[in-house]
Amino acid sequence: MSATQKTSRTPRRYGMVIDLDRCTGCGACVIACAAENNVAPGAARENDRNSISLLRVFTLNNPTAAGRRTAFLPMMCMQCEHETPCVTVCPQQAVELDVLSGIVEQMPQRCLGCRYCMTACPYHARSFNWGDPSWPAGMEATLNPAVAPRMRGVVEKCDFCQSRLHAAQDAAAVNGSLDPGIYTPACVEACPTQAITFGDWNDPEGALAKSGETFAWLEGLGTQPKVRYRSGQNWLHEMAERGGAAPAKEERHG
Amino acid sequence: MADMAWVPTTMLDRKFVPRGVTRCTPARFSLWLTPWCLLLGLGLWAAYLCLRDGLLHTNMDNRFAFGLWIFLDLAIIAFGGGAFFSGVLLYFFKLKELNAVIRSAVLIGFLCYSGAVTVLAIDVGQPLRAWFTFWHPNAHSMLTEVTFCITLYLCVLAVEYLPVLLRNRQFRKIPSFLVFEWELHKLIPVLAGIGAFLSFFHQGSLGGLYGVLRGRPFAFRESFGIWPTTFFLFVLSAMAVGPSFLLIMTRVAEWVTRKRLVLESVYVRLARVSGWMLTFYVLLKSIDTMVWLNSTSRRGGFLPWEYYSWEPFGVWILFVEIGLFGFVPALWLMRAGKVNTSWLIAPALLACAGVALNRYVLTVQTLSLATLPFDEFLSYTPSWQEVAVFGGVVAYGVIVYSVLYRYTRLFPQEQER
Amino acid sequence: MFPGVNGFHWSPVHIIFLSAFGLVLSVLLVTLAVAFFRTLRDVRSGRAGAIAWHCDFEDLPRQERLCRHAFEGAAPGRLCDRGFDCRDCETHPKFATIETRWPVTLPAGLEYPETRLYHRGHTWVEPQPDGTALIGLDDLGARVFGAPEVVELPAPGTKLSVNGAAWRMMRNGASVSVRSPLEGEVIAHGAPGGQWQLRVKPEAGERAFRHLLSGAEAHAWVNAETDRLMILLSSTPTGAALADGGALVADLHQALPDAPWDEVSAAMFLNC
Amino acid sequence: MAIGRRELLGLAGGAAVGGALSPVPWKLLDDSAIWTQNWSWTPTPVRGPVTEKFGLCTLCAAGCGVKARCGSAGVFGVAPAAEHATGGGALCPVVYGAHQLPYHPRRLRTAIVNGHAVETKEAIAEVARRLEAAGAKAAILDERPGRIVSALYDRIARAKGGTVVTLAQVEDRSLRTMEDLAGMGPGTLGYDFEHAALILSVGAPLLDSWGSTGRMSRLWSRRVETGKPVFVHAGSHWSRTAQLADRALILRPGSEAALVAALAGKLAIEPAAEITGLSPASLSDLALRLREQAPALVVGGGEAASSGLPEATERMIAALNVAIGALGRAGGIVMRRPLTGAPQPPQYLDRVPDHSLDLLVHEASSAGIVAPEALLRRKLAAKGTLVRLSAFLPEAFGPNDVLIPSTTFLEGAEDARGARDAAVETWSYSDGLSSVPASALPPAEFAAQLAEALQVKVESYEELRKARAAAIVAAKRGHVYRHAGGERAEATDLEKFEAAMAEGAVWVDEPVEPGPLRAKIDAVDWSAGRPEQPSLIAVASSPRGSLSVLPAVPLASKLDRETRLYAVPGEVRMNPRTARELNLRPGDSVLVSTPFGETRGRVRCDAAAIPGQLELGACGDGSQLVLEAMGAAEPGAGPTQAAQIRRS
Repeated sequence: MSATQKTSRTPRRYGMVIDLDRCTGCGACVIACAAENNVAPGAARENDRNSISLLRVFTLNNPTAAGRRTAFLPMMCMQCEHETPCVTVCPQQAVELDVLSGIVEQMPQRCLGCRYCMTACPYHARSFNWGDPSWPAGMEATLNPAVAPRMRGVVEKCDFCQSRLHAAQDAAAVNGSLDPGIYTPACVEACPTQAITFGDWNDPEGALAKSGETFAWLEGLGTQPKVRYRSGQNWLHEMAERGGAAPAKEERHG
Repeated sequence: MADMAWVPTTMLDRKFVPRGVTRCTPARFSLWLTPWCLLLGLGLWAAYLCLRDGLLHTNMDNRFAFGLWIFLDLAIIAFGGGAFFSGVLLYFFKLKELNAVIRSAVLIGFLCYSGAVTVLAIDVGQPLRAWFTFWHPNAHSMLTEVTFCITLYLCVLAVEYLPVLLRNRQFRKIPSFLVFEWELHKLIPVLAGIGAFLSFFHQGSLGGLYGVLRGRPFAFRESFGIWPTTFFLFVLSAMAVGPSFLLIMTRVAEWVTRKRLVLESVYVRLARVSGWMLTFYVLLKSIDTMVWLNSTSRRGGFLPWEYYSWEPFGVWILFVEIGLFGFVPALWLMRAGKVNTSWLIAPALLACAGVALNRYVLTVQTLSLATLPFDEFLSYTPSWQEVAVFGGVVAYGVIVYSVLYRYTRLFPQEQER
Repeated sequence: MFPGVNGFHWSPVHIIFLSAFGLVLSVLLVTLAVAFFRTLRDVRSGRAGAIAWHCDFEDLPRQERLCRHAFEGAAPGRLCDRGFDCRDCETHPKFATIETRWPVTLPAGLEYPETRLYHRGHTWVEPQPDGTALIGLDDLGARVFGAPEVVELPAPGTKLSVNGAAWRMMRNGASVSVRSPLEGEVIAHGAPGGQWQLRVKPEAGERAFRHLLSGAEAHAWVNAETDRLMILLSSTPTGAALADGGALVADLHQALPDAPWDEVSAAMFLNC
Repeated sequence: MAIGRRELLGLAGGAAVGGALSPVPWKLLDDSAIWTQNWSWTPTPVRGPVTEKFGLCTLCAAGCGVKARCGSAGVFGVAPAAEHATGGGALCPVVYGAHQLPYHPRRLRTAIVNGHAVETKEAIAEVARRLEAAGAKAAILDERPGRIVSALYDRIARAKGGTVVTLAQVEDRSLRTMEDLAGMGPGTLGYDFEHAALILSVGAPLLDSWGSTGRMSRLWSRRVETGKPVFVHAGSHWSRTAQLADRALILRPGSEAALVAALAGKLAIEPAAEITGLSPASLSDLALRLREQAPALVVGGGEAASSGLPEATERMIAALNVAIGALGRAGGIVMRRPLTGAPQPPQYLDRVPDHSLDLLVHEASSAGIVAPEALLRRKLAAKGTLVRLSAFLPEAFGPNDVLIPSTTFLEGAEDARGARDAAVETWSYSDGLSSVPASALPPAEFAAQLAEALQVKVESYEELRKARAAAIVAAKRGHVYRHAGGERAEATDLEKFEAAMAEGAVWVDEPVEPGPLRAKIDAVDWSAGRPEQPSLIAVASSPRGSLSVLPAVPLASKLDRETRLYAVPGEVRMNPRTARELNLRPGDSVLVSTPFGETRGRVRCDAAAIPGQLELGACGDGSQLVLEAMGAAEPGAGPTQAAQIRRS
């Protein structure tokens, strides 16, 4: 790609606003994400800590008695903008922040599996392929042809369905444009209650700009995540403002 | 038949044993090595499993991405720091007593570093791509700095140890070997110099590894220039604990071999150096802790004492690290020469424990603590494969050290008791 | 990092970083290269022997590095730090003036004629009127090694240096390199099995023989050496046979075939 | 020039330096990165052109439209059909991984009779023989009545004197009771949630595993935007609906009847509060709101993984709806017209006398509905035959069973008549997007072959489908919605109708103008017993669409084991405090027993669980025992069961 082409493409800062009041925690995004990105079905040994989850939904419990008891929090890579923790630590440039899309790109073919980026990520949004991915016999036929399955020993994470971005770029290129515009990641498409809004933070007229008051988790760390949240529930705002976990007394020994 | 088999071995063995020292019989030596060889075999098997199937043999997971291996790597590299620091003291500060332990120090350094690198090669998911770091270096990453420094320093240590090997009775029969050794030895200060440079940067960048973790407020520290405070604290603590570790290892070697390997004055010197450095380190560490608790952490939105509200990581761990394993051994070691020398191993052990605890806290506690407010505290128990691989590396160290002790003069002052 | 590598871009940080490590790597390589070329130079210029002795001397056990003045009592326990080369030693003349503190008798049966000068490697030197010197094994040395099966003498014309290798002897698997007592040129070989082994034209100068032992001093040294031999032999299972205080047999090697002769001879002839 | 060693060395050195300055070695080294990526055991997807096709989800009766992404190797992804009239761009979580079901390791590839693999033809002949022999003691269990193939089953059963039965689904139970009270036929009433202001669910998981996902999701989204309708949930445990509802009332297990009676004014507030464990204030407040916040309606029916509320409670709920005026009102329970040309809905299997059947044909093709094994077995006489048309090997099968391999998700022709709860009927069909495996029989093919073997003369599937289409067009009712563009057309021309339907359109009936309906509620017995208070209750949870006799969608592990959104099959989830009280530690093997059965699992502590409750995963393998323990086979056993737990 030549320099002139680079400058002529509008830099975008793709991001999301997730409405926590709309999320019912059904998990459609989780499965759609796994299917889109060729994540293998969980082997017998896999649990919430050693499986590949590019997108997870956490169950949040309201610590105050008033109001709704539970909220569900979908979390993927937050695509941090500022001093992106994982980008700076990767010893071999396998993680990079794409200036044209604002997406933190993960290059599994260059990753040596040191997992430093995983310890650096405050959102635990990264997964490591602890073993070889495997599908039941014949199920390889259901693999998404646009996404290469990762091998064991490399780290992976959400990249806003980059294959879909590339498809959008290709489609735009057919029309003589360099601007892929807004495309739809798998989780956004799958959400039955449209809790996830995907857009471009650079676009003042876009859906994100109109999303009203939003907040992010761990804002105090100053990483400027591009995935932000919205909720009318106060306890969620309070929880998000509180950094680190102050355990309830009874849970400390868990 | 048994005798027939033993005689040539015995004769071959004697041909390599340096003159002027006594060594146990080959049979006894084999007996000593046997358990270590078994442990090494177990470690190799576990390593093979990890390389064959991937790291699913470990109990590490996405949240506990670093485990036993990284913690022990950090600890043994800190202990191996004695090699570079002794070199600096000997060749630049002219502390001649250290001539008595410098060969042992260099060997221990080499074993610590090569062991750590071996474990790292198993610890990464794609060892075949380990060289990518040299190929696509991200100069901003502390790990790149660590990789470059450790690799180079391992070469330096190997070259530094080469003279000792070349002086073996059999090698020295080739005259040019001895001459090469002599010429190389004259240049040792250069090697000690670049060794110190590399060691400084990688001990530091190992500390920086955690200090730069903006996303882990428990580990994140203020920066001076491009390096966080942990960079400097790691360097200092390695300097402080290196001589202590050397002291312990020499005492252990004396105990195992039942010989007097160095003069008492060497112990006193090592202890004093360790004591002074430890005092300096612990003072700075205390200041750093105060700044972190009261400023850095708060700015990130984290109330510091919450870190210590999870069992078993209470505030006691902070006091143990800085007080019991910090100030106590520091003061004790500084008084070396005035206190019984044979007890100096106790404060040296405390000092080593303190630095190991520091590495443990930064690795394990950092990962255990949740960053997200709703997240849970984690625990992790290493799998047998992890323990075995590490045991294998320890066995490798013991075996190589024993063999080289037997066949080269590790301690010039070695005497029978 | 280089052309053809995807996605790599240079930045000042990279240049500084890689330069720093490139520099360190080159220092390491240059150091190795320097040592290598110096070695070549030393070997070619014939300094290899002297350097090898220097290294060997450093590695001699403590009890073998005693100063000559320690044997006669002038400086008990003093260690030599010049490789047994007293020619340029500043303290040697001072100690040489001190009276011997205790009388010395040579162990029974050993012959150390006053006409010869002795080297710490168990050779003697007998200066000849024609300005040459004869070199042979001293009595203790001859008794320890006995009759060698093979003797490899240097060709006439070979330059010897003090403490360098003079000749090699082999017997029954044990092999020693005899240290040269003198610096000079080999002129002739002695008869096989004869008294002397080499005739050497020593370098000129009054200090040419200063490092060699003579008279009572030599006797004191031989006493200590005999003791050392006893200790070396007694540390082996066969050692008890010697500790009878009697005269040494002419061929210890033959008398005690099971003793570790390789080690014992190496120790006696200052081999490492 | 003489070539010596020096020259050769020089040449080698020069070549090394020159080579290093060229890009070749660097490029080779860089490419080796790609070689380490391509390990033979990491599968490579087949590349090729990608097309999008519209298909029909058959995991439940709702028949949501799905957009399948097809590559050269087959369907590789499922997306919602954004404009679908019933799906409405919303699908259940497991649908997104359902395209992997055809490759499930438990896929049934051969017919099995009495434990032996046989040719499909032989199996059909055997079924025909036994069906003939059973006569009136034969039944066909049609899980999704109203399909075209349902008509075929009806013909076959009728010809041989047998019956067609169906399962009492969660959405169905309350409506059937209401229809009974109103003296209307089955399938003639539906819920009009879209116009309701307040919805009270009595144990019904409205926001999870209930109704059609599209409809409930849209309703939920609208509630977030406009605040309407208000969801009030009354139930005995913290279901996901209770967690999300505007207001959740946690009742003592089994006290639903008392709550309903109190709300209807048939039981004084004080005793009701005492029985239910609620505060009198909240009870009277709710009673008031039900009447003032009109239009309001009450939904019963219970959890999908349970057998629902007792019949008497359902009658009370129906009567309460009548009392608050919800029957026949917009925003209440409204009339709907049965689908043109569809046979009458069959009777419930649970009303068939126990051990009365010699043969039961269970049509379990691609369906995702709860059919508790124990219920099927109980209806069979000793040595009775259970015939299963299924795409998968069941967890267990008896010695007399006949298994016939069938189609699964997106395979073969299917049609759907819409969700039971809908206020209007819908109809859509698809010819299937994936090829049917050689050994598998689509339901229509199975029915045709069975009819042939029995020498019963029936029309073909295509003829019946055409006939129904013709009937719809002739009735001049409703509209046809196309998925692709979302446009809507009148259903007036048969040819256009069929063309649109073939491309994945859906026909939607027009709503009936609400009008007053009458129901006899005098006979309703309002006596509410005082339930015992168990110290420990068990509940079952499962993501919508996964609760079935089928094995779980492979990627469902992401929902239970890997994100913990649902209880993990084989695990007993409980609050850490409960675990401490029971003296249990995480990972302990335990045996949970209820009045209906027992199931094994391992303890998992989760602060999100409610103290005193044991959550059992009821999805995928091992779910049958959980369903049995939860009394899913016992009508009216209730959504929670008193439980006991001990280490095993």
